[in-house]
Amino acid sequence: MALLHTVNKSPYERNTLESCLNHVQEGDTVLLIEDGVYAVIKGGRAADVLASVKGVKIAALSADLKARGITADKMIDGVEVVDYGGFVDLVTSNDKVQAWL
Amino acid sequence: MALLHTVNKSPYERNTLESCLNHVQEGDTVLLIEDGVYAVIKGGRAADVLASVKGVKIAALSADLKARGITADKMIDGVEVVDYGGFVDLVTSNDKVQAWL
Amino acid sequence: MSDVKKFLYVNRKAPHGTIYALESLEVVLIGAAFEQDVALAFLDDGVFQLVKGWDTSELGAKNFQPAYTALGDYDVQKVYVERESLEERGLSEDDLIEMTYEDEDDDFAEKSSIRIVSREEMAKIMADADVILSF
Amino acid sequence: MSDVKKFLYVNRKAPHGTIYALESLEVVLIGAAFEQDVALAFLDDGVFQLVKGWDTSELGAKNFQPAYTALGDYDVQKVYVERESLEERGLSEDDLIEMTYEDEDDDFAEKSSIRIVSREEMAKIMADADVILSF
Amino acid sequence: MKLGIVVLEGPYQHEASDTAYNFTVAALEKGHEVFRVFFYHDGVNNATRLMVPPQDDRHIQKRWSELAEKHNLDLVVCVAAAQRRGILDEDEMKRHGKDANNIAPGFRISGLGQLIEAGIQCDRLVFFGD
Amino acid sequence: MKLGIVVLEGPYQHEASDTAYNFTVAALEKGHEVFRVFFYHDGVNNATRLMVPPQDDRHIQKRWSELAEKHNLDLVVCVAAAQRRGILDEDEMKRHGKDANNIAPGFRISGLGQLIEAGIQCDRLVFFGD
Repeated sequence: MALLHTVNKSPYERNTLESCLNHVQEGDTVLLIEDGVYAVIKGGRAADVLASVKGVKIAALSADLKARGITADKMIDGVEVVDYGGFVDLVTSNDKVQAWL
Repeated sequence: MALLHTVNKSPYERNTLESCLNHVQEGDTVLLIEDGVYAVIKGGRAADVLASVKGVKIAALSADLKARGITADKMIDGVEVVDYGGFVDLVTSNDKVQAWL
Repeated sequence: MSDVKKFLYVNRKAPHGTIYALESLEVVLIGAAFEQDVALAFLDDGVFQLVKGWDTSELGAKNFQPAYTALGDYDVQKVYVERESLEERGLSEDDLIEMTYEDEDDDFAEKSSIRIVSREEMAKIMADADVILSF
Repeated sequence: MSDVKKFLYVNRKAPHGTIYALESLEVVLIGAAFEQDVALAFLDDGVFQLVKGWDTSELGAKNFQPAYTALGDYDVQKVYVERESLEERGLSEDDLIEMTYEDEDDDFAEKSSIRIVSREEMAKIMADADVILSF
Repeated sequence: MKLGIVVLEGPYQHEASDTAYNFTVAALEKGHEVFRVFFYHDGVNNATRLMVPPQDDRHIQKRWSELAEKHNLDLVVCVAAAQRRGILDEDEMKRHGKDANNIAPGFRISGLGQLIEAGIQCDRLVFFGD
Repeated sequence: MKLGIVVLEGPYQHEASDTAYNFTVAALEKGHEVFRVFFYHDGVNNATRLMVPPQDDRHIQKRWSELAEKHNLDLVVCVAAAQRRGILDEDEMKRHGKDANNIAPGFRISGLGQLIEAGIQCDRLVFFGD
């Protein structure tokens, strides 16, 4: 019963990512969208939090990364970049979706 | 040049109160409104943050406290409760207002 | 598709500041008519939705707290509240409204719908749902 | 009332996620015609508004980054960016767009409008303004 | 798969409305069935035909209406949320004695039961909000 | 004192709109002059006369309109923000070839200069938003 968790808030503004990571289970996927993608910036405080998560796939939406100028060289390792089609695939390949609004 | 700072976000959801408190100066006033009033609950983590502030007046809007069931006995000491008229007085008695949206 | 699905309403936002709490509750009330397996989860600022003693007269908005209390009449029997979320906010179960239902299997005894659960249990509750409605 | 007032635009929100950044910028552009003393402050997630290299084509929204660069043409010369906000987010001045103005008092030399300031200085900048427009 | 999509925020103010649209387009391109898009909370404001965005920007209502026409999508606006916020079709206009309506082609106003039904019928329900 | 008030969020969705209203009432009761209430971002959605809230709830548009009439308040809706979101008066309706308008009595549509002017003219400017 794997879950797709979407996080659309900046980890520097809200507790959303933190709360999500406190509730993920092994095998789940966390997809960062909208302002949620700011979590992947190398050297940022939120990146440390992300990097400490084990057994969970972390993905980020390419449209939102690009819109914010977050290029590959600015990102931490271990984050899979997906386009909207990849977002759809994550929705269908997991059993359900929890949106951390 | 005293400033009135309004904070309308829950300190458990956003960094707004923290950022505000990092920018207040002695003689300023912080007015908690809307979900910002949750910061005054005794025993809550945010209350410790509020209690550590020195030289700054802390006020909270009565309409928002009441709507949320935060009665006087649940509040930390040192918070002045004001009604909307008191909010107006704080606006006019300070030189300007910074809304921490 | 005629099977009963497990619907989980996840409530993470404080009441009044935004309409998320109120309009989520309206879905629960309508959804109760659909004979699904319904559960409500309150975590993060969502736990503030259940703090008792609202008085919205000075604010000038509608007090929708009675609707939570009425959920038992709509056969909502499972209300999960996260302990860690309460504790961080200086709250305990005593601060919450009473929510009850009549247990058909126990001579219609009135029982509390509220179940305080740990963060770990909350994660399992989410994992166990068929459909999550996130507000 | 004909005196010049110090207008400070305080930007604390990330771009794209909400319209606050874009519609705040539109106020600055219009406000530039009013001959007041204008300064912009970027702190907290507001610093993300100045990160260079936006490409909004895949998102399908308008790229309004060029308008920030054009602020110099509107005689906006003071853009304060909080150092602590940058650092927490893994950013430095090198990650930001260039914002320049022509200094009338120095033979129209092109100078950077961006001034990286400490949190303490930012607090003083707020205290020193006459009117704060908060977005 | 059969997908249900829920939009809780209005156009331009929040990106949620854009993400939901882009997700819907991608789902259709992948050959999935979009059973329903349900507009709730401020999401109902996506459905006004009166919006006039700047010419160099996207037209959020039009692109939903066009997508609905092309793929025969069911775009449902919650009636209670719509009434509160002033989104009306002709029936609602008459019923409440108003002198104008503003709903765009391709959207229909209905009850919250349509959201529950989507939850029952769909393989996946995806929420977009603030 | 002369006060300017800015509302950045729409009705019902956010409390900002309520707080701004209650603040305005209190300021008038205290004898202050409210120079202008400026509606921007989703705040423009407070100005639609098409809203039909539940009967046991407040009517956010009506109470602004009534307050404006009683105190001769200047309620200004930003034209650019209003166009994006589908808030139109009769002039705007004609100009953009739309078939309906929805602005409520007591509100007028104008430019962002009105906000700057409020900043210049007022002793205090107070923002309400998300």
